[in-house]
Amino acid sequence: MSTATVSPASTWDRVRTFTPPGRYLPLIATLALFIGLFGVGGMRYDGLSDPQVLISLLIDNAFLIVLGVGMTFVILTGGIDLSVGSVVALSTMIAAKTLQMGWSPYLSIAAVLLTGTVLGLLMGLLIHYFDIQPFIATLAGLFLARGLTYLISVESISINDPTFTSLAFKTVYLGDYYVRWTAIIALATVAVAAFVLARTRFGRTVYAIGGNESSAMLMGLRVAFTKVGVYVISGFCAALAGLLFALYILSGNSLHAIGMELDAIAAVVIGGTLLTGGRGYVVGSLLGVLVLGIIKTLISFDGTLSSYWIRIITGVLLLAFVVVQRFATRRRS
Amino acid sequence: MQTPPDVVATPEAAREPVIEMRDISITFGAVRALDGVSVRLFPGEVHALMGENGAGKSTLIKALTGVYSIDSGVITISGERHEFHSPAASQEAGISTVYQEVNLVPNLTVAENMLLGREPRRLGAINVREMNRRARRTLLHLGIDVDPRSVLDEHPIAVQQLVAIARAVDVEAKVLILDEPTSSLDADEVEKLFTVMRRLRDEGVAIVFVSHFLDQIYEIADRMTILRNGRLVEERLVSETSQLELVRLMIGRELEVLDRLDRAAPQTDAEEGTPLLTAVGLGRKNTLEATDLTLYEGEVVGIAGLLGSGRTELARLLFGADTADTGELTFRSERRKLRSPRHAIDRKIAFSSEDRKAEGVVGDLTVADNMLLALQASRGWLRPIPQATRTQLVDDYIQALDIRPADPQALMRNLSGGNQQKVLLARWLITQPEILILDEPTRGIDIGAKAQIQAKVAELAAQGMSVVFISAELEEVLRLSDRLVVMRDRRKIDERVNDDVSVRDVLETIAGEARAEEAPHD
Amino acid sequence: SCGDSDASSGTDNGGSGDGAITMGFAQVGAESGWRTANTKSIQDTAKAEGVDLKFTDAQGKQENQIQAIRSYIQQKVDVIAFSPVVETGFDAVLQEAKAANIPVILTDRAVDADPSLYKTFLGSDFVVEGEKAGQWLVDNAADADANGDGTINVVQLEGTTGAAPAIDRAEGFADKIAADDSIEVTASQTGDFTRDGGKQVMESFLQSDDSIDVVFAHNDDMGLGAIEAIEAAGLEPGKDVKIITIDAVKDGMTALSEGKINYIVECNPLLGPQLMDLAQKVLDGEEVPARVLTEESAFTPEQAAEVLADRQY
Amino acid sequence: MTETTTRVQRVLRHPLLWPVLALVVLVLVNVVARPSFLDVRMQDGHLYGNVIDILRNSAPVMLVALGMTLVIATRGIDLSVGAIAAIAGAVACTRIVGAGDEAALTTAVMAVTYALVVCIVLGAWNGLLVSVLGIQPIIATLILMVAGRGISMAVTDGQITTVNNPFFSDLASGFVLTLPLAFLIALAVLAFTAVLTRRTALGMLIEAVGINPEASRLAGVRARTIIWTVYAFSGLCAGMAGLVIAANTNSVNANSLGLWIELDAILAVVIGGTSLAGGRFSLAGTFVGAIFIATLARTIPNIGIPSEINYLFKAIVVIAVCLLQSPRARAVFRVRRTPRPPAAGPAPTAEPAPATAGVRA
Ligand SMILES: Nc1ncnc2c1ncn2[C@@H]1O[C@H](COP(=O)(O)OP(=O)(O)OP(=O)(O)O)[C@@H](O)[C@H]1O
Ligand SMILES: Nc1ncnc2c1ncn2[C@@H]1O[C@H](COP(=O)(O)OP(=O)(O)OP(=O)(O)O)[C@@H](O)[C@H]1O
Ligand SMILES: [Mg+2]
Ligand SMILES: [Mg+2]
Repeated sequence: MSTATVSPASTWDRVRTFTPPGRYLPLIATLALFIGLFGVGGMRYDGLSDPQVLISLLIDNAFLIVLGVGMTFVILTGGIDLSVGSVVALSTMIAAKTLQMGWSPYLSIAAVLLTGTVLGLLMGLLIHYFDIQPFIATLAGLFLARGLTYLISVESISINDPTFTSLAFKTVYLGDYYVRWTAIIALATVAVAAFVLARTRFGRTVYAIGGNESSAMLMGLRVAFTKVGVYVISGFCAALAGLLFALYILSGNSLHAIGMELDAIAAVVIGGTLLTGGRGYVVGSLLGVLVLGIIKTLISFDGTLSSYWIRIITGVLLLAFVVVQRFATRRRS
Repeated sequence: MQTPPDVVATPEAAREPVIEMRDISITFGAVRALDGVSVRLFPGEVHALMGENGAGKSTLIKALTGVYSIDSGVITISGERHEFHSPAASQEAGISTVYQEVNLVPNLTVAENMLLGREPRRLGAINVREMNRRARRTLLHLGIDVDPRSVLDEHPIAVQQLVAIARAVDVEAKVLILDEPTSSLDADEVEKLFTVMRRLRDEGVAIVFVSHFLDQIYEIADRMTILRNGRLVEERLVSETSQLELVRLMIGRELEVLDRLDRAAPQTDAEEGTPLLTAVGLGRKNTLEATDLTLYEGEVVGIAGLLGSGRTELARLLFGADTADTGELTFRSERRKLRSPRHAIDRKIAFSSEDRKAEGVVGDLTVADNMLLALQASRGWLRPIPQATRTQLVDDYIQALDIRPADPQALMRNLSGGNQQKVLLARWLITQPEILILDEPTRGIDIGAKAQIQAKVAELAAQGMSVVFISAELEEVLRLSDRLVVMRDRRKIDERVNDDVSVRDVLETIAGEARAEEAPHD
Repeated sequence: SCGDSDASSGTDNGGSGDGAITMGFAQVGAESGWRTANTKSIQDTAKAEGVDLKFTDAQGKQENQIQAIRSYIQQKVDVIAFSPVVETGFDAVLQEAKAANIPVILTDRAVDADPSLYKTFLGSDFVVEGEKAGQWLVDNAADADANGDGTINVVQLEGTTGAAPAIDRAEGFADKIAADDSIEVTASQTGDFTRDGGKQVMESFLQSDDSIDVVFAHNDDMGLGAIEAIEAAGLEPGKDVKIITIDAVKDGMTALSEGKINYIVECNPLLGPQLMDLAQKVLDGEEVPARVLTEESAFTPEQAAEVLADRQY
Repeated sequence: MTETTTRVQRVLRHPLLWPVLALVVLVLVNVVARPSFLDVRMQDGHLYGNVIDILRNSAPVMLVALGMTLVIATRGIDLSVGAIAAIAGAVACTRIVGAGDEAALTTAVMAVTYALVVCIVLGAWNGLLVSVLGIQPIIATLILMVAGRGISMAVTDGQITTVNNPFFSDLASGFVLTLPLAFLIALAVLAFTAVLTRRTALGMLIEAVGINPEASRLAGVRARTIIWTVYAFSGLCAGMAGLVIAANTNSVNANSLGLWIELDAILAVVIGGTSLAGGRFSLAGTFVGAIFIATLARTIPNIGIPSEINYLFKAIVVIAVCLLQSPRARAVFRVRRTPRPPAAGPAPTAEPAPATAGVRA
């Protein structure tokens, strides 16, 4: 044990012996499995191997990606946020209602983002300062946001605002393929979140709290700020996702996004994040969303399954994925 | 007994203390953890907090740093009245603390753990390269050979403790508080720590030091405050207090066990006895090279070695906590693989882990449940231990090991570190094992209790139990063991009967081995 | 009364030509017996007529439905049909379908989009269903006052809050009973379209109010739940408390024929034949009306007894 | 310190105090809104009234919550209970419909037994994924939550299956000793669970596994078996709940039976004072929690809250109850000048043991 540090190895040696650090393994496994799933699907169903299908996956799941980002922050601290689905519905409703009332679209967007953020803040405060379990505080948030949505309007309201519609249809062409702005916003959110988590004190504190909250506190980290902060971020992301969703369906409806929080949580966990906190990456959550998306796509390309087989097959694919992923990552020690 | 600090006339009384705590009281429910305690800290001085397990040392420290809020009393810092409301606040005010249990986050790297909250940044982003470099420098400075990029929980508890120390000494602090930093370090590491402490003291830092090793106190501390049962006993200068007097002050009575200590454990000629367990070529990839070991009835086998030499891993393999890749285990005459601790327990093996926080304590259960956990587990859930037996066993061991508070219904997590350790020891003694593997059983245990435990071990061996004893404190190992196994670099390098082997001998064996393989790889 | 149709049905289509039609159908979900009957009708008819049906169950989520429609566009099916989960928000994907020259037929529920984006809408009118129920009550007001106190106290078991059928049926019902001052809705609460929900809500209504004359349930299932609650309270459904429901599924019709329900407005799920027919017409370039109503009636106990034997669902 | 003050203190510190208080307040609200709320009368040889309805309707949530309590105590969660309940209903109803004599007692008994066995198997499947394969509980049970609905729909072919069996029907609507049978069943399961966990060492071992899995493993606790059993038990409880719900309407709707009951059950568990972080659990608390949920459900139509405000009302109640229960919140609201309570220091440390286990295993 008394030997000094190892002499610096040559670059070649480093490349030759490079093995990805263990903590990236779940991520790599997930990616490989996703590609595998896509490949198998591409062989089975024509049209599925079209790269546009992949891009559509991003477009169709833009809101879920953003939700997943917010959820990742929360789960990394060892918490959970059940309210996001309802906040999405509330956001679509606020956007639709305010636009109907003739607000400027930008004001409307601001109102949506503000509402989501404030809701997140309230839940964060409940959780940290009143010591209410995240599951319950955010369950109350779920009821509250859904309740507010009903309060605004029971009936659905469509969005006809030109700014919104043009934003919704705005596409960027990459050769033969096109991508919507919403997808680009979602990817940008992932990038920003990845940076925040990896390279800022706030981000590292998020991991520290997930690792051991009382240690983080004893280490003098800003636990209160960070813990409340992740719920604020999640609330903001939910509102942003709500906007993307509003752009996607151009309407506000109180029945939107029921159970969407489960999709978001599932995506995060499939992406390799531990529900107990402290381990995981937003990129994993992005992959998780894509995995859920590709399962759906596979099923609608198949198109011969009855309602109940669709559910069963979804479960089976999920199972296969999780089990293989588990074995792939367990091999390391 | 209750001497107010002012009465203690010291030449330095004129000097201004950096921190003064006056009449501090804290109550937890019915437990009065601190009762009007006063302490002064002077710059450029190492101040030892002394007291038995549960005396209130850790609580006092937490009261100072804002973890607990005080019920009454006054804290002044540099002459101003002040009370911290969070550890963050105390840290900002220049108080750097290493708490008793390792309080780091297991999922981040060593470097991150050292620099969390004060990472070097460039353009607002954490500069990872610089962070690793800084961490490496500090570690090197302390003589700790650890890759700063490795994840913390890959390291044994001792390394984690060193990292926690490194984190604390890395800042420019007015006050450095170390709550039992040395409890699982070996002599080498302790020496390195002391070097750093001395340097900081000379730079004018006030250092609070808690340790149950009196030798260490006498080596490094200048002044000490002695607590008993949450009350202040006295403030003393170390140079003016003899060890015996100190012990009397701490315990409140003469300690007769101490004498017994020096009468070394009865040496038995155990090789004659029945082999209880024979390990041949026991090993595990990356953690332990193939090792042979035989345990006989009624002997204590001490395992000596430096930090990271593979002692813990050997113990874990013997217990089935980890599964061995190679080798064979024979119990009496039955050849068996150990696939889980459960198998080992069924063969009457017990193992007390060195990492009590992560691998021992079940914090939210009561002391009684913690004590009876292993016995209950081996009986199976369908056969609960009868109430009368429960009470009997628990009361017996609370008394035998002097566990405080002597309340079987107290929650385990509210016990002081040393008392938790005693409960864990009781957990295994209650199962009446044939082979008892103790990894750092005296970690954080006060001097009186340590003597008790050592006496207990000797007594058990005399009754026919086979004990494997691992401790960072070589003296302790030598004092107790009948046979000595020396380990280095994850393998056994020597095994000998302990006939007056000295610490020097062991260190020389280890060093000699090092010289022997100077040239080759690694 | 309804079905004011006749907007011209736009241009022709790419068509398949090779005989077999490929149809993509995005169903809402499988949330009720009505819906499963609807799905089954469409799947069976498609099979019988040799239509290659691509079926997706959106599990009640609009985003799933949109994704399914989008995948049909990518698969270049001949015609797309779907029962929208909600009325709004399909503009974008309908535009994509239009750009890809794939005709769209709506079933069961309407959408609130530019009518040029789809060929036709096949389905019932929920408001009319509510009106029929309300009208019957007005017509039979004299009988309905079970306890003879001069006022007719109606309790309403609503469908899922925010769902189009719930909103429309309540609206139609309210419109009609406004004509009679003695009829009053004294309590209204959602039973989520389920029997269990209907039963629990009805139990509570019965505990708190012993002057209930009529139950109006937005579907048969809640009505069936209400029957159980009424029986448990020691009353006789259909006599002590009159019951009006909507849907006319088999269990409901059975109860109706036994006199436990007094009136059921039909909402026909068997859209398969009509849908396939419309699809064929659309692909052949024929004109189709913009609004095709399903053939529906309403039943009294006597009528129910007659038709019960050959109800398919 | 007189005898009485200590007793008052003991009551004040009793963990059940706050849930019970919340329940009392909720009942009071109902009574104020409708004074006849608590009236109970005899009818057809059994008791009849809001209170009796509440007891009966609390049975499914209570059953599910009992299983959930043990799962949560091991640091797990079971999202699949709703789907399992649906499967139980589907299996039992199709069995009854398919039987030779639809109305016979043996038919009902066979169908119920068969359904419950299926549920135990499904629960054990969850346990397998969690304990042997080491998949995170939320995802492991999500799989069955998704697929289970499909399975139950496959069993009933998507149709609402109506049954005519008086014995089966009695599961929900029957009365024994003037009390609803469903409630008595739930009570029996509660008693059984309480005896099973508190009269044996099982409860303590479950708690140990939930608090510190690695320490428990090293102490020789068979964590795997325990986790497995607990999920199987949760499956069984969910199955019973499903049967009661199906019997309540004499029919099964695979799609809506037990939908979101997992949330209600978890809420009941938490209101009862069991922490989702695992460890110590309170069955009595879960009992009170389930009654609370059922009372809340009855409150909405009873005081005539419009449908569109249901959620808002629920949100307010949930927040109020949780604030009432949180010692921290009570301390904040109490008008006293005492500084933070000492417990405000390090929260009960949920140790990083799983991480350690991950590396070492
Ligand atoms: N959070 C708490 N709740 C209840 N009692 C507590 C709590 N923390 C500490 N105590 C009690 O306070 C007393 C003092 O404990 P403390 O940890 O300060 O002892 P210590 O002197 O550090 O002992 P050791 O040498 O064993 O570490 C003990 O009796 C302990 O049981
Ligand atoms: N879980 C693990 N994963 C990887 N390496 C490990 C693990 N546990 C221990 N090691 C390594 O195995 C070697 C032996 O460690 P072990 O804990 O057995 O040492 P020890 O002699 O008990 O020292 P200590 O004084 O730290 O207890 C060390 O180099 C350590 O880094
Ligand atoms: Mg201490
Ligand atoms: Mg060790």
